[in-house]
Amino acid sequence: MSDPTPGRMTYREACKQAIRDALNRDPNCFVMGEDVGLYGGCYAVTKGLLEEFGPDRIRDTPLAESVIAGAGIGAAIGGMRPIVEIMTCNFSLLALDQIVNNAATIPHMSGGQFAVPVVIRMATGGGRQLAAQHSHSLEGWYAHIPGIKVLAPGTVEDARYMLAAALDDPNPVLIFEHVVLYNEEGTLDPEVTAVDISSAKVRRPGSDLTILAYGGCLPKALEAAGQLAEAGIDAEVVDLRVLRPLDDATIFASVSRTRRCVIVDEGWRSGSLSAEIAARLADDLFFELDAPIRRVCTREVPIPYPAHLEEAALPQTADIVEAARALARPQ
Amino acid sequence: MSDPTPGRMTYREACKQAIRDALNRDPNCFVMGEDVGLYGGCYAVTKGLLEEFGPDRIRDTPLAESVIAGAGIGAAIGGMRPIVEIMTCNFSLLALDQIVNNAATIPHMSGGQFAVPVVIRMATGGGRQLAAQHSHSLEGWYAHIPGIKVLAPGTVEDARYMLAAALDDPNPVLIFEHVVLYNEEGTLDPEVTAVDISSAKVRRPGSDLTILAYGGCLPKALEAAGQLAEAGIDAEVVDLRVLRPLDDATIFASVSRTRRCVIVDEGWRSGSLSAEIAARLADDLFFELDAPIRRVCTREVPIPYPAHLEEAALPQTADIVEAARALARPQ
Amino acid sequence: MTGKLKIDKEHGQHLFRQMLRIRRFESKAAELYQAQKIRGFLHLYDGEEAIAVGIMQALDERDAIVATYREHGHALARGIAMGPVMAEMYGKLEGCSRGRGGSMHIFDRDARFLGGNAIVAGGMPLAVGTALADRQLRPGAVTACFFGEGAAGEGEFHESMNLAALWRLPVLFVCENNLYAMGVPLEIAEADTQIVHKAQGYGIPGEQVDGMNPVAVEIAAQRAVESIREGNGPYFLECRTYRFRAHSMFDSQQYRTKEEVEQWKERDPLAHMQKWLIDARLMSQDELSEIEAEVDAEIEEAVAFAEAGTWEDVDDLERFVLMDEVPR
Amino acid sequence: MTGKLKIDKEHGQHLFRQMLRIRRFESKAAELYQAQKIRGFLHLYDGEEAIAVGIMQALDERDAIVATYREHGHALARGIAMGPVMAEMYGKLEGCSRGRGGSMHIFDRDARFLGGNAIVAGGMPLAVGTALADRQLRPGAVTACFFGEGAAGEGEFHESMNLAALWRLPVLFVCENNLYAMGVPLEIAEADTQIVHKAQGYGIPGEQVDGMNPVAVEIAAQRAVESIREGNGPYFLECRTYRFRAHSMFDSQQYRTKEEVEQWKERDPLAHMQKWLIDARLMSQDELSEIEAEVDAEIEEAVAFAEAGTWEDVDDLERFVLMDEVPR
Ligand SMILES: Cc1ncc(C[n+]2csc(CCOP(=O)(O)OP(=O)(O)O)c2C)c(N)n1
Ligand SMILES: Cc1ncc(C[n+]2csc(CCOP(=O)(O)OP(=O)(O)O)c2C)c(N)n1
Ligand SMILES: [Mg+2]
Ligand SMILES: [Mg+2]
Repeated sequence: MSDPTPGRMTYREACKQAIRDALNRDPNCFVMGEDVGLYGGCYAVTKGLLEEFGPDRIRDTPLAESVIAGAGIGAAIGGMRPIVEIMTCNFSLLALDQIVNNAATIPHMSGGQFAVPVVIRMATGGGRQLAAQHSHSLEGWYAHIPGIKVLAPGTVEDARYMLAAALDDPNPVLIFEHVVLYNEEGTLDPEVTAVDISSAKVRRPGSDLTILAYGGCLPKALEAAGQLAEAGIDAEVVDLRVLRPLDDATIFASVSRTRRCVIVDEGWRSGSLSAEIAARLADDLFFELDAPIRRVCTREVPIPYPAHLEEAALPQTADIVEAARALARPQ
Repeated sequence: MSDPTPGRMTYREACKQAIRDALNRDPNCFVMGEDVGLYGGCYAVTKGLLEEFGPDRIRDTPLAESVIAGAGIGAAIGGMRPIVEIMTCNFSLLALDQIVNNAATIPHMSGGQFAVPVVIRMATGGGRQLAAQHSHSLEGWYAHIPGIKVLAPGTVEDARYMLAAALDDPNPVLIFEHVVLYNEEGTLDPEVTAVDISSAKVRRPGSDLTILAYGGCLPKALEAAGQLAEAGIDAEVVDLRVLRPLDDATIFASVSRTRRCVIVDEGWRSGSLSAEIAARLADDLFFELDAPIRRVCTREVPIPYPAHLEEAALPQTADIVEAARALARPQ
Repeated sequence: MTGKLKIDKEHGQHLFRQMLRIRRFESKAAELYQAQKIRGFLHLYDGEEAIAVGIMQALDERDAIVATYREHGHALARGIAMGPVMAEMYGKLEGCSRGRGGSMHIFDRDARFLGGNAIVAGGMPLAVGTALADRQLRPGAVTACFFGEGAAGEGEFHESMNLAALWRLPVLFVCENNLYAMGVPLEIAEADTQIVHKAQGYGIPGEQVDGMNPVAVEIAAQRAVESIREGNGPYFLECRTYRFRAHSMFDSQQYRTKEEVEQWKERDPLAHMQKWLIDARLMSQDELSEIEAEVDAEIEEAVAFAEAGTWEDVDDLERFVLMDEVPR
Repeated sequence: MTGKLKIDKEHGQHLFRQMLRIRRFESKAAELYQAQKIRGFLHLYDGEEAIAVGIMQALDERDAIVATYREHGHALARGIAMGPVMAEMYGKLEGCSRGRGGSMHIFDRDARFLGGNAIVAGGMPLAVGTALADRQLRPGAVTACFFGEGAAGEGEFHESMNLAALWRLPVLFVCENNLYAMGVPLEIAEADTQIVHKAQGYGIPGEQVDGMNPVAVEIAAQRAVESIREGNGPYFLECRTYRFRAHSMFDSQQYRTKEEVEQWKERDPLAHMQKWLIDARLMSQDELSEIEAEVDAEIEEAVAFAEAGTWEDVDDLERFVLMDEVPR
């Protein structure tokens, strides 16, 4: 935040401002998670907030993902608005029972008597050479579960404003922040003070094909679109933003216009969210597609540590460009 | 097993015989899990085996899914061939860290130094009015994870012989047994004494369209094919059997012949395995399909208790018939 | 049956009536299960009634309850009307969870009854959370969290106890130690079979209580709740008990002997309470008959209510998967 | 530095050399991290060397080791050659895990070194499993399972301890209690900060050991391993220690004071051992210089080995996702 441009900040700073705002706005809102306090957050998102808000609002927990998530869910049922931080989605596997069997079921199973307005933030994704147990992209996997909403802010603006919308939502909302985005910078539009958490968004209009992407792959998709433009291919980039429920309307509108589509997804290819989108498109736009849908996903391996192998495993800009070119100019 | 027909038995009995065989064949094979011993297994699969093999081979555990799975994984690394029973896949959420972060990663991450030849069996599926926390179908979800194999025996034959193949496999293999199948009867072909765990299988040949199904939905698919036959539609039913890795060859061969496909999947529709298959078909058979692929999946709700609502939530024979008819005779 | 609590006629009869309501309600439920009016899993509480009834005496309106799949007794003792509980087990719209949860998932917002949870130990983290909310929003309120001794095996048990202890949260942990988790006897499931020791390992005050005696349970619960309301953090009660029936309706009970069951039945809390009240002249035979008749009538009415109930419209299947607002 | 163990010149110098190897190896690693030769997360063991070195003295070939992401010290003390460990941190094919695991995932089949596990407490269930296998296949073998005190918060810790205790499995649990889990001081993470109590809650014999003293650790480990090999089931050592450096390379250490770090540095196991050996005339200045020179040479060679290493072919990316056979 030493940058002089007004509204210019990192994704990390945007996340922090969002949390600060939420805490100032609602006395029943608090943060809990591993190392959110004294350490300042594993990715420094909550740095300084303990000093600012004290230990009742910024709660350092033991290492115990299940009770962290579960207590957040219980506190939400009890009337609070917890912002739970699960340090990274890799550890969220330990909290899954609480999320799937409690957060996602209680409103429906109780016949609508109880809402679970909890927000669970987690870091996600690879690209930092953290190897197989620390590089999962599980947001698409969570998007399979009815009863929760799944968000993937891919821009500084979304990092800044999605949290407020998530806290206003009466449902459990999971927010996945991609680890490679924290240092990305962007400039906030002073006109915008809120975002919705229901729609996908066209980040770059185009007419030749649609690239669907989200989170950590969004910058890669935009970069790919830039390279494609140089090659005379006008790609539209749609930021999915909300992974559950998917905004079919925006997605379909774009693809039915361009009639060609590349989906970029950092999940492992088989059973990734990209498959769901491809299946929907192939179904609803069966007679409108001019070419098969292409998916650029993570290779089906535990992510390896060395840079060259990790790079080969994860979706890269070049892969997107290649997939798009193959589509746009069929052999 | 009081049935006089030779080779005629229930799916449950087939599971048990498979386990008995495995224990007799290999002294390093043992069973561990909740209530597998004194109680005889939550679904009575292991009934009598404690008496037969003793408590070192049939190990009752505390309620502690994570260490049950993890100890099985460790024992496999140590040279044993454990058959781990996680009572139902609903509880496997508590064991997910061990499965995803250890079983699935260690062979690759160690550079091939260690294999994890563990077999994890679990009951899956709905249809018994057990409500939202006890009716999950998570096999398709697990099929997203590289490093494991996922099986779904849908016939008595597969229940009888898949286990041996799984134990012979050097990789972690998850076997999902559908709760509604345990009482189903079938007759074993005396000629067959083994099955593979790599291929899908045509259970009913047909020419007008392909119905892909597995596990608890296989009988429904076959029933639907019967009803369709009466209406003059000749449906081929392909049993997926192996959910990871998928047998594309068999699936594609069938669909490229019939040019129409219905996929039946008890997972929630969004992000289900059916989406992956639909995406692959739409991609590889883009120019061969005569109609959009239809998916018959579970509605996106926590499964409710009352029979009429549960029935409405889960895929039913009538839904398959309807989807197939709409495909086979396009308006 | 003695204790520091003075049991007058009214209170004695109240405890007895509550236990009787549960016993007979469940006996009816078992019958209805055979008749296939109730489906799915059905876990009965016979023999354990003194615990739910005893604990509830110490709680009041502001308090919350988190229970397991074996929770009909808790729901009735908490004061949820029998009709909606029975209708829930039928799966009728008039059930307390619109019929969607069934036997294992009784919820009641007005009673702060936060479910029936069918995952062993799965309610414990939740209870820690409601207690955290209550400390800020409802000072003095307690969350009573019930679970079986089988839950002690699960990691979630420990994580919950530790957090509750660390943050001194107002949770009353009630372990219903009936010696078996399905067919697993405690000795083969826990290295240390004194569950209360685990609480003490987190510095949580704990007691072992005779779970076959509602008065003993009530006394302990009053002490525990008082301590919690004073801000001393969680409290743990291990109530030693026994279930007279099978784990659920699918259980051939190979894992225990008939003799053991019979021995425990001699300690039947209901029979003892009845005898004690009559011997102590706190209840006459006529009063007993009257209570029995009233309970039977209540059950009959509940069954009629459930029978007369309606099925939720299939078109509403997806309602409440996502909520439109937080109910207040 | 005393104990029941008789420390002769050779053994004393051995312990010293092992600790020095780790200290200097890691100091080199930190340098290489700055130079971006090593990437990802890097967790150093400075200050804690006495534990890995002390424990390994009690183990032999048949035993297995399960460690955490902070495991370079364990790998070296176990006897894995420095070259492959360094090459692993470079991500080179010649690394002990083909370079795929990096710093957090050192595996070595010959040494029965079952990883570097980057999930807190995630190795514990695994260790219970290898111990179960060993009891049948390698009687007398022990699995030594290392973890930080932070692991005690996780449910998996408890599930593992309970099962190991119940089944009397040959596991040596070694808690490296360095008082912090990342930035979380033990007091705010555990209701009872004596981690050893948790073991005792499962009836597992446990001791608190001075983790800054390799001889004390070795003595305790010998006692523990003897007990385990005799078939008495698991044993728990809580080694009190401190890490001199940051948690990983991204850590501004706001959570502790410089004074605290300095105080602990006065107890540096390496400096103390050196002084003691020299004072007791078990090591001369010349011998010290020689050891230092040898260690430096070993490190230099390891770095050269890593530098000369090759990158795994990208075409092999998917190799071993599924195995073709169980390696023997
Ligand atoms: C996590 C989990 N594992 C297993 C089960 C299956 N199950 C249901 S009840 C039960 C026994 C629980 O025993 P206990 O906690 O002692 O309670 P009790 O039934 O005796 O009241 C088991 C194993 C479950 N519901 N949840
Ligand atoms: C399940 C899980 N939660 C969180 C983390 C992130 N994390 C990595 S190391 C660490 C601290 C662990 O502390 P401790 O167990 O005391 O070991 P130490 O690092 O002090 O050696 C944390 C929280 C993780 N790796 N795994
Ligand atoms: Mg019990
Ligand atoms: Mg530590």
